[in-house]
Amino acid sequence: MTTTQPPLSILQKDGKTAKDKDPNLPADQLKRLYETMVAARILDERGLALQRQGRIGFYLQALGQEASHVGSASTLQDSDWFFPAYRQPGIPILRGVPFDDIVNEWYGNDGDTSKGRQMPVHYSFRQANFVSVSSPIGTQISQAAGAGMAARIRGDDTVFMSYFGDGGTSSNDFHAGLNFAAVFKAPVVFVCENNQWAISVPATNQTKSESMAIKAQAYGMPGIRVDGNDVLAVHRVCKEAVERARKGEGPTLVETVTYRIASHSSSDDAARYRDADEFEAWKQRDPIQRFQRYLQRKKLWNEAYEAEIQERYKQAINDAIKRAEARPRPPLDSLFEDVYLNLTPQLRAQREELLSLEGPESAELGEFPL
Amino acid sequence: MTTTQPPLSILQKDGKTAKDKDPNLPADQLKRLYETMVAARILDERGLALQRQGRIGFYLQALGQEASHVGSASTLQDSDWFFPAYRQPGIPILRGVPFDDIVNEWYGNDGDTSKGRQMPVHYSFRQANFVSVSSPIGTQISQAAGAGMAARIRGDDTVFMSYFGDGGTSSNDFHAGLNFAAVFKAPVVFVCENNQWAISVPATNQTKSESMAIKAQAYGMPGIRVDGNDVLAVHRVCKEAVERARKGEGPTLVETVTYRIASHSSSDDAARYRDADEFEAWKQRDPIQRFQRYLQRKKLWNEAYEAEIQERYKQAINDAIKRAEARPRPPLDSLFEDVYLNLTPQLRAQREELLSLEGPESAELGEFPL
Amino acid sequence: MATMTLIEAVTDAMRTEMRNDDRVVVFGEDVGKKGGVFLATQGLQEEFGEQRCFDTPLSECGIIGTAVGMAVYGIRPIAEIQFLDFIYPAFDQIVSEAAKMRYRSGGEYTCPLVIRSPYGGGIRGGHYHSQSSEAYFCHTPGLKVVIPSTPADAKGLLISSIRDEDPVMFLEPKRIYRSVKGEVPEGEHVVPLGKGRVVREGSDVTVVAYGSMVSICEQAAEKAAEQGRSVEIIDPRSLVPLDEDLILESVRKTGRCVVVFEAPRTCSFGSEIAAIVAEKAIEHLEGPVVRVGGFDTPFPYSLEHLYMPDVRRVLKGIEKTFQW
Amino acid sequence: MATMTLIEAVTDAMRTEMRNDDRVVVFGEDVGKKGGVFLATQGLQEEFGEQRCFDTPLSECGIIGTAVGMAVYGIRPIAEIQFLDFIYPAFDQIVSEAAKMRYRSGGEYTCPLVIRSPYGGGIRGGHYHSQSSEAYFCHTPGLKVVIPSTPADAKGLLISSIRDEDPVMFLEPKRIYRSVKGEVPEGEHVVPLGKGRVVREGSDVTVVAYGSMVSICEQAAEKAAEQGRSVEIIDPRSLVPLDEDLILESVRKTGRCVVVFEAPRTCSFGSEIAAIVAEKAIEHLEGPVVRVGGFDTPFPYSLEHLYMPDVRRVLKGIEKTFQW
Ligand SMILES: Cc1ncc(C[n+]2csc(CCOP(=O)(O)OP(=O)(O)O)c2C)c(N)n1
Ligand SMILES: Cc1ncc(C[n+]2csc(CCOP(=O)(O)OP(=O)(O)O)c2C)c(N)n1
Ligand SMILES: [Mg+2]
Ligand SMILES: [Mg+2]
Repeated sequence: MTTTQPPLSILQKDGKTAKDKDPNLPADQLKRLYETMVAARILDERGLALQRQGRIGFYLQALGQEASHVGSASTLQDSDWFFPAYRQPGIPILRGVPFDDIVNEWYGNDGDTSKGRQMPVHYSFRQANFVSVSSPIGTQISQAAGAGMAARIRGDDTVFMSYFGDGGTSSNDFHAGLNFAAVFKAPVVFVCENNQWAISVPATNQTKSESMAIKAQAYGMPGIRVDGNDVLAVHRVCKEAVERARKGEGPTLVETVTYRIASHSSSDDAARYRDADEFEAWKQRDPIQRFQRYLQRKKLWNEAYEAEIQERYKQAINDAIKRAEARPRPPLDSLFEDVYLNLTPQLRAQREELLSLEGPESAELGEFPL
Repeated sequence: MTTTQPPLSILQKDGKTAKDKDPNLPADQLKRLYETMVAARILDERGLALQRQGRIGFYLQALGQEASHVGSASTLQDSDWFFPAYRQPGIPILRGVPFDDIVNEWYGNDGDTSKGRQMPVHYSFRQANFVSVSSPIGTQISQAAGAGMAARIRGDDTVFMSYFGDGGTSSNDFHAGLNFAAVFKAPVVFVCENNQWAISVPATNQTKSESMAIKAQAYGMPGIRVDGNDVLAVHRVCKEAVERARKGEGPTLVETVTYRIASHSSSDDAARYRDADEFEAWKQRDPIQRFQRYLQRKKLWNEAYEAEIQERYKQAINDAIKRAEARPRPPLDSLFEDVYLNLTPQLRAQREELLSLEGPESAELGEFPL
Repeated sequence: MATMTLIEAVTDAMRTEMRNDDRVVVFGEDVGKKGGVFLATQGLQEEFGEQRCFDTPLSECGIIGTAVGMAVYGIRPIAEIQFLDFIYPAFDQIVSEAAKMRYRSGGEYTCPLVIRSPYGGGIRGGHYHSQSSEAYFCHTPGLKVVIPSTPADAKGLLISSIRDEDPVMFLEPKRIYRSVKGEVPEGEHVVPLGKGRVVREGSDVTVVAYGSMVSICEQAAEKAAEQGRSVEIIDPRSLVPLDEDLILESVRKTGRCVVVFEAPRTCSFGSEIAAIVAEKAIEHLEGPVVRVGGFDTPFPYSLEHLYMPDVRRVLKGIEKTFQW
Repeated sequence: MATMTLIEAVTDAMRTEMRNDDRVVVFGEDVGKKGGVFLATQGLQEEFGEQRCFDTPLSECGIIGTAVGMAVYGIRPIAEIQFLDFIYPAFDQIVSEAAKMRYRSGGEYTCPLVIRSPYGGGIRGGHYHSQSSEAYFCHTPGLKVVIPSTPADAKGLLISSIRDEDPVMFLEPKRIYRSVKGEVPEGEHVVPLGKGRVVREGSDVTVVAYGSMVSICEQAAEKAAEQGRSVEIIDPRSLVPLDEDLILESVRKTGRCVVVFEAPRTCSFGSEIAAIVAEKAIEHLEGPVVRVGGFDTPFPYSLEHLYMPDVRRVLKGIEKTFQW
């Protein structure tokens, strides 16, 4: 267990790899990782821009954390499941979720897979085994443990990956989830994306433990620290953890050490509470640039390729946005669907009450401040 | 930190001490420890007997765990505070709480300091800084952290000791309480009495961590394992932890490794789920007998002394029981007191409603099954 | 048909469904070898093995958090919470997750699970082993809330709850776990959720009661009959969804309504019944709608028998509806 | 007097009491340097230092658990919960500990603390940043529940809450944090808990409303006046303890009652008002008691404006009370 040692790195700043550490992944896999990270960043740029233009209500970026979630998620099979948080936009992209589905969610329109029930970036993609994101921090952690227990009971060899931040380690569900997973040997990889901040609270005030990974010892499971801006290192560590899980050897806690380059969300201004030097230092460690230099050395990257993928994703996302904007809100009576499988008599009556109202609907309401 | 090493012991089976480890406490202090442990055991015997005779509704013993709580609690000053669980009967005795106060609580009579509001052994002794015991497991842990934070804010040098079991380490409040205590350097000693069982669940199924003490690493605080049936070892470890806390060096987690000799409570029958061998082995390590042999070597114990203290405590407890049985229930309108400092209009009306009822009160209700 | 206690009927329902559907698993604190502190799960681990009936660490948060994950993944968890008083560490998972999973995901993910828990007073359990907090769950859209008052209903409603596609709070009146006995059909026996039961017909006043209060109200109705009052008793059986029509029909017939429950009064299920009646049947009322409940205090120990509604208090409540 | 927004009045109250009483401390997630996500604690850390206004780890359980310990020990914690939707990890500490400390210890230990939290919809916060769960707390004996609707009340009620000897849930209608402005007395300003406010006098129908619903009801009352209906609006301000007399007096006068609130309907505070009226003023009623609330669904995002009661729905509710 490398819980308190410096996190494992493979990629150096110049794109070389630490001695003997190059995993030599196949070219198409390397390009898939790269393109997914690039696409995630473009998506994030467009998302924030739309929010700034007042076209969507809220946005939350994963800027600087692309290697952390793309590197880890890419170690799963399609039949494996995610219990994600809200800062892993690369996962649906990796799983081939159409940009329309992603963007429709931002607009909460009638094409939204979750029917306009949640704020932007709280996705649900059943086809991708990407379980509905919820706002309360940490709740997905014990759920992942439970899903893992269920798979064991059924004899399935599904592996589950759950994401949360440094702040999430303080949640009730972190404690319960890791404990249950260890006691019941659930096939789960817990990925703690330690981006150093929980809104305005630095990780050093979140806990006095030597690392997040060391917390694994409280549950008797392996805990591993890895450079979260190094997609190859993340990939390697998670691959091993996934294999262990699939072999029935139980859960692992992986801490990806990274940094939240963006403000917490479109409602936040990190400049109010964050040191510019720290921020600048981390900007130098950009995970996409680092990986790009590696690919360039491998002759898998050049400027033309970059231009091509930039154009491809921008086009695809912009087209999706155009289509999303043209769609209406979900229909009025969808308000009463999905509370239960079937409408109760009470809900039926309440629906009638709403449908029978005359006169104009109230105007749009306020702004979201967080 | 001795988190996973064998727990620290001082007292050997024969009453000798491990080389150079005898703390050579003053004779009166040794006797006070011993007498408190003996008194606690007598109290527990009487408590269970009364329950079996149907004279009180419920009881819960600390049999075999006397060294753990008496050894630890005795390291505090009178101005220090306890956030206890329900298995530390020696603490009120140590603090000089009259047996009447203890026994009145069992009866929930009009002499009960908590006015008959709680089941037996859920004491509240303000004079002893012994905070009201609640049933929900673990809640006292984060409260102790908060009280410690408050003392720091006020500049008081109070130290706080919080008790909980092996089961309690799985609670939300364990996680939150230890984390907050470490982050805010609260002067708290967390005593985990690992008696190997949480009702019918063995500690080995409670968590897969190597020990309870190692969980301290998740919070960046010292975690220490100690032989919980060795009053001198417990005393020494806790004394150091208390000193650290008082000096402003923050909290400690102490794991006292002990055994629940009794069934969980008067409603439980441990024979249904517990191995007789394990139980017999632990009976051999009785903390009172071990300490007795030590005292005997020191010429501080003989049979006459034993007879005297046995008699003294039995008498005192029996007298208290006699007095408690003669007391009536708390008055009817006490039902509405202490919800708030003052009665609300609603409560005043509800009290009137109850007082105005005619006819006989309903008969006594059922039995408590747990 | 066999004669069973209410708790035996609960066990029987779980056994039946575990035989029927191998996705059904049962877990919680002490439910395995010990068979639960009330012995509701006795024999299940023996019959179905440790994979399908198992003990958990002491964490309600973990019990329900993992149950939600299991349900989302596709098995059918029955989670036992040892006493309803101890459910609060799991409250977030219940109200924020289980209750909202279907809605927030637009129906993509669902959460069919059953949370079984003994609730209510009358066993000298004091402050923390006696509470009736059904109202918290009734106030949470997305949850169903079911409370049986007879062994046959316990079995039939629990089987329906296990088969339900949504999360169900199945609250068991522990006071009558063993004191109420009755005939229970063997094997398959289903009582649908959302259908109330007329416990006793009457014409002067409607009493709505559930759980352990039903038999108290039956006793009160006997006494009231002696005084010439004809009492109709309705047990809604599932509080959510509620058989409003059954209650309203009865109140329209009798013109009077009393609700009897153990919980504190403010924002209780008793308040809900009163509100429904005041909104939908007020023109038929010939007296005030009366709530006979616990008081707005925490649950006591020594004075439990005064806290809980008894025959005396039910009778007084009934009388009140005749004094306009 | 200064003109302030509601949130400025909240800050002002804390500042005033922190100056007054050095036992008062403020903490929660992001309340320090950032000044809170809504900026309610802005300036407090600067003025009072990191000992008295500080950030916590991300654990509501820890925030309230430590607050209970602080209050028991003798200081006066004000704990901010970032959104009321996120309070549930702390639910156990609130309902099992804070609410019951005085009672269960026979008055030996008390728990005077304030839990401040923004609640309610209207800011496009969707599912998890909009809920109104006051009923859970109203149903919990031992807690007081306070909701202001004007800046002056926000200050005066918050100061009373901080000085109160019992735990107070102080719920702030975030939708009107900045949209409502008003005169607020400087320095010491106390509005007692348990006293409602007549927002507008009227003779035909009583509307009970609190928080952000008050101004909606005022708009509706204007419209109703145009149609010849004279509406009396009552803001209870503290839901527990409740100024029942003020409401009952009004209903006895008008003979009609509507309650307006944002929460789901079942077992809501609206149900409670209806139940009180149905129990104590039924002989004065000339129409049904009508609840205009949220629906019994989780809170939506895109259709928020339909979920929340608006002028249209309040007017319709008022009309209903005239149709017997
Ligand atoms: C239970 C809960 N409390 C508070 C919040 C408000 N909140 C949203 S994000 C956040 C910080 C999360 O930090 P971290 O876990 O490190 O994740 P990151 O945002 O850095 O990815 C907070 C406090 C919440 N969503 N849920
Ligand atoms: C939150 C909560 N869940 C369940 C219970 C029921 N219960 C009472 S004691 C106990 C076991 C406690 O075990 P442990 O913490 O090891 O303490 P011990 O009894 O061994 O001293 C349980 C499950 C409870 N009191 N509180
Ligand atoms: Mg973070
Ligand atoms: Mg134990």
